[in-house]
Amino acid sequence: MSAFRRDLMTVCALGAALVVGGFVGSNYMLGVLVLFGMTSILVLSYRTITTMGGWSFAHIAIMGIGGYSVAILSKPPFGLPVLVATVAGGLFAALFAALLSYPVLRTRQYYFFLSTFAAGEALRQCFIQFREITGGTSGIAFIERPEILPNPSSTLEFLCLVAAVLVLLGIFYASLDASDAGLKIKAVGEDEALSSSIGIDAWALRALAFILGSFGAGIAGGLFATYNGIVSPSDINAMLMFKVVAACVIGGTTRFSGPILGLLFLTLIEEIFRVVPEFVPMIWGVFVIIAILFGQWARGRLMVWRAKNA
Amino acid sequence: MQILLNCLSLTSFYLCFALGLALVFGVMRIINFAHGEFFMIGAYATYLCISTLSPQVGGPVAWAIGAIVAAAVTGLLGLVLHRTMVVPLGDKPLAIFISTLALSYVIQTIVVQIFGPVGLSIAPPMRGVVNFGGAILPASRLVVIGVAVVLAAGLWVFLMRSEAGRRIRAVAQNPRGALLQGIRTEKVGRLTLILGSSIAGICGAAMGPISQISPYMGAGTLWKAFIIIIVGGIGNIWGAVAAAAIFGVLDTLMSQFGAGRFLALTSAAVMLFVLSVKPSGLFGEKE
Amino acid sequence: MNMLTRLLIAGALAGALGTSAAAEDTIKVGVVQPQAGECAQWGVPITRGVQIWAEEFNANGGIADATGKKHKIEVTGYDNNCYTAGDELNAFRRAILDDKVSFILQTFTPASRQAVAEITTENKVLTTSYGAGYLGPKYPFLIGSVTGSPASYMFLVSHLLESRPEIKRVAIVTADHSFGQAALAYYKAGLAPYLDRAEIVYSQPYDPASTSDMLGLATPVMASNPDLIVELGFTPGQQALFVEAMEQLGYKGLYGSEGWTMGLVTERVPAAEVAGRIFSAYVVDASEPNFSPRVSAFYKTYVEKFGEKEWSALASVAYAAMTTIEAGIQKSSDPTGAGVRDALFASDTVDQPLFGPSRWGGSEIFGANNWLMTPLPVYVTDDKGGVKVTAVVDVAAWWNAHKDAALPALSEGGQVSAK
Amino acid sequence: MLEINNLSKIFGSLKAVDGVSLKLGRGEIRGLIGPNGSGKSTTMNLISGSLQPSAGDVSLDGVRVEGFPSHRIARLGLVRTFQLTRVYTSGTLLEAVALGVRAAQGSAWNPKRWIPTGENAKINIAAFEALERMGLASRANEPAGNLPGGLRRVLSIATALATRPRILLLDEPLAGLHATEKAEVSTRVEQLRADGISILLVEHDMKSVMRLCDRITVLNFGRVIAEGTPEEIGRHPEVIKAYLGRKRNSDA
Repeated sequence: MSAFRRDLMTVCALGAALVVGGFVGSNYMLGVLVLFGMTSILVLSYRTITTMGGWSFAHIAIMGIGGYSVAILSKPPFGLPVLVATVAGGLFAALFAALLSYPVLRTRQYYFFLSTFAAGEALRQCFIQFREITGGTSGIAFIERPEILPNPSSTLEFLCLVAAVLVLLGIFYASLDASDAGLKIKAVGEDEALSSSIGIDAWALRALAFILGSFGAGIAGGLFATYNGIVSPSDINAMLMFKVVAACVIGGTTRFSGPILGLLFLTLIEEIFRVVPEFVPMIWGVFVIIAILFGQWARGRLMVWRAKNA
Repeated sequence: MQILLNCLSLTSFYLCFALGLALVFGVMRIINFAHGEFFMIGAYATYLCISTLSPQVGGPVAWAIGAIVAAAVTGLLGLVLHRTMVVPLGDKPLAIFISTLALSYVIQTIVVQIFGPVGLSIAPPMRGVVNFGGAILPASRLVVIGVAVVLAAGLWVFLMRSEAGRRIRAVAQNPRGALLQGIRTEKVGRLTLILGSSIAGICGAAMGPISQISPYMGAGTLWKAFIIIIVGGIGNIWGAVAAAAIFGVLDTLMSQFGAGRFLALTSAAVMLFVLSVKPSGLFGEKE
Repeated sequence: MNMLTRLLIAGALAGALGTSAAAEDTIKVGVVQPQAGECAQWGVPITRGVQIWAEEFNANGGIADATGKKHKIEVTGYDNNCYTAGDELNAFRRAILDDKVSFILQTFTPASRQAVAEITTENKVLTTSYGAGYLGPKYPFLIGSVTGSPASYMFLVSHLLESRPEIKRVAIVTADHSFGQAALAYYKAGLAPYLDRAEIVYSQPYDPASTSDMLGLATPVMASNPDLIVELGFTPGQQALFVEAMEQLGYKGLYGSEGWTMGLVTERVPAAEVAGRIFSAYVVDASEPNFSPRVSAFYKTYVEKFGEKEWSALASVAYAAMTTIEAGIQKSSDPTGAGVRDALFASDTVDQPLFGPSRWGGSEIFGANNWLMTPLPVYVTDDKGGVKVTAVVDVAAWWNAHKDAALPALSEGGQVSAK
Repeated sequence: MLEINNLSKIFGSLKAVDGVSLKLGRGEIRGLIGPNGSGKSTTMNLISGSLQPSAGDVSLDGVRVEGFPSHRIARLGLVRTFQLTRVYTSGTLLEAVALGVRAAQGSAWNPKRWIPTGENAKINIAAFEALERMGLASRANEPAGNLPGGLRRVLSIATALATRPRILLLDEPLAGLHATEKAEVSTRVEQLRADGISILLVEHDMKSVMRLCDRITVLNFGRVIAEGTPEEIGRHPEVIKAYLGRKRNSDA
């Protein structure tokens, strides 16, 4: 149970840190914290997908589904309250992941990234081409903030909402991770052939992880849409995808604290180099390479150490 | 007739994008996300050679030197990539995929610092147009078609006939089996990566004059190359050639008959369809 | 990937955040444009244009407001990650909330302007652009300071139709992104009044990502054998490739676009062959010496500082856009966003430093007269690969005369937001 | 009770398995031997669902299962181990075997399984029993990552055992073990028979096979060339020919 409790601790600590930071920090700091909170939801939901061994490159496109659902459902003729629309956005994202899982989950390893990479691009093209529904390349603007907020335009209250959603989703993912299904998902991620030989339905569990992870991405997409007040195809950009993947790579995905620390590290670099934004991708790239090579070297070192005094 | 020539030239473009990647991917089952950047570096190498040498030696020769320099530079990069990333991360395709993805951003930023963000363009070394019964084929495109054909044929001969080629094919079919036969898979891997990277460089040199070269041109070409490899089939270089032809004809016809803006959508849709019907691609054999 | 890497991260966390202390009476101007990435080729020249504009004033102590007090101008560039609407808003938050800027120059695309409409109005930050794109009665602080895009496309194509009666068939080649969509609608609006004697023979947008095959793109355009081709969406290099492909296909007609980088075009097609055939109209092209001495002086400073290869017409466009703000600052006693806005809108005409007296307009399209309709110089190529002014279009007059024909085409293209 | 009727598998032109039939009774240990490349492992893969048969059928207590995916066959009580040992190494031995216990339970889609419930204790006890039966109880909480080869093989049997199978397919369980370990594992495998588990054993160590198995089926070039008790097989001319190549003139 200790792993489950550690993950819960990480999530609650992060939620509290966001809220406290919000009250203490400057106006601009608020903006950074809100962005960090929403991206953390994205990173946590992405980590859930990686536990089944699949590093999807369609995560940001699926997040777009959440954003567009909120944009469409919160306006006439549907007129749903924004929070309900956000949850609906998560469900639509999960539904799309279910549809996508048939072609994509049949592939392994290298093919998985390629096909999700292309599926994400296809989804982004759909947002551009189906102009009547999605407003084409100029997207849909003037999305309201959630009504339940006392005064919607205040960033601090939005930050508290993000922190609340983050903690809720964090608890859901932590319990999933420690549950029977979660352990099996990780088993499939570690050795699929062995898992199916002892009776675990590997395909179903990989699909489960992909769908539940995409649900979180949809919720994050909805929050991004209400925060920015606009959603457009250009929000689905490779840099954000790389940031999510880099956070999981640098931080490691065994526990929740890994991706969150990774994301914090990347955001810090982004802020420190705000004056020279063109260097940010390079510095991220360098640290990802170091993390992978260093991790590989460290793991080798660990293996030797374990063997020596096993 | 003009459409036919356009299909031919577009097929050769796509072949240029995908050939190097198909070779590396086919043999070593790894995806070099920085492949697009090698293509771009090839183009910039040619740009440098042409802008400095063409006054002395004239366009075509300067371009040829540029192509050779491009091949050498990208080949060297392939070697460095193999030594620093492929060897330590040999059996983990995910780690290589993400570290080459990171490498692509690093290379882009470096090239931007040297050449500036504004796209440059190479004065076409071969001017003029060749006429085929009313339809025209610009000389610089003829060069690309020529390079594509030479590379494909050369690769075919090299793989089928030469000793090193046979070793590469052995490793492609069954890495473990090849190891047992005493083939030093690491050396073959290095050769393949150098070959694949320099093919990308040469193609960059060939495509340079007919497209605007910018530090970010790699990403677009890479996306198309991925699609072609998936549709072409696993580990099958000739599958990639066939898929390049399929997309060459499809995309030309679509932009000819007014559906130009749906290109990206249809390419991705074709890829997803092929994946769900035959996961190993049209011509690939089951993994 | 495990404890060792995490220790490395914890060490780096110590890097503190530095925020710059804001000096008292300097005027802070933000430029929200892509500073990195693929679109930096547009964003960087625009930012430099505004910086040179500011340095001109700072060189002699700053810009004087109505009371004669001089203010230093501080220009900061903010990255909007290649015009991503979400990042545009974040850049605005950074500029307004943290750096307290009072003026911002942004792009004209509807998506980006709608994203920042609320925050600029709330904080009274005068946000201008080198075009209109999206304005509204509810957002008085969103203004368009020059004719610029996308309206300039309408006035360019209508000017060509009027001055060249022999044009019968027009091809519109635009990219399938938000710039391209706006341009397509304005080109069609410009042609609407002349559809009795001219027809649109090609108007298919192309996928901006797949421009590697320029000949594949040019062949269908040539098949519709147009007399005039108007374009928007090609990067400077792609423009040159497109002209080369069309010339190779035997096209003899005219070309029109917001701006051409003639250096690249003449590398591929002899200057004599395209002399007098390539038109451009975009606020002002500083490389042309005799339209306005101040602008050509700006061109010399830019080329001196950054080199001829880095020149882009967008720099002079940004410079011209800022001169409208300059007129406002000089006429107002309090150089804040609100003060300058009141000064600019004191009367319905403004004596624009570069273009002379111009009227506020745009209510038919945007529901508010927040767009300064400055006269539009039209350039054509000469036989030495340079450009020269052939005409100055009185934009306001044309609009009043033809707005009934043009408005339906604009609303059909989704560009009209007036209720 | 496992029943296989003329099972075959064709790879291109090669008939890897050609009409193999076999019946395995309750609690019986059946040996499956043959020279390398005789189709032993392919037959195992066909029975366990890793490979789809080209022809023939497999039935488990009368239920036709050929062509089923391996996880469904496993849930019906037929579990296999791999020639190249596969073991969960991320956690401790207990956690690895616990996955065997969890594997057969419930479907992934029912949300109740997404919450960490209290029955971990019950699962851990069952896992501990499986470890005890394979003599690994003493190492229960050690990391599975650094078990030596032989013990890893024993752990893989324990993991399979934890799913409480009715039929166990063991693919060369004794390979790589030294003498004492071989003896110990053989006795433990024999005890499994007492719990009514039938075992299909692929093994090259003739001495153990002869000692352990009730009956033996011999394969050569994908076909069954002999079946019978260990003694009969020992003297069977075809078997000797298959193993030693052609029969050496008159002696033996």
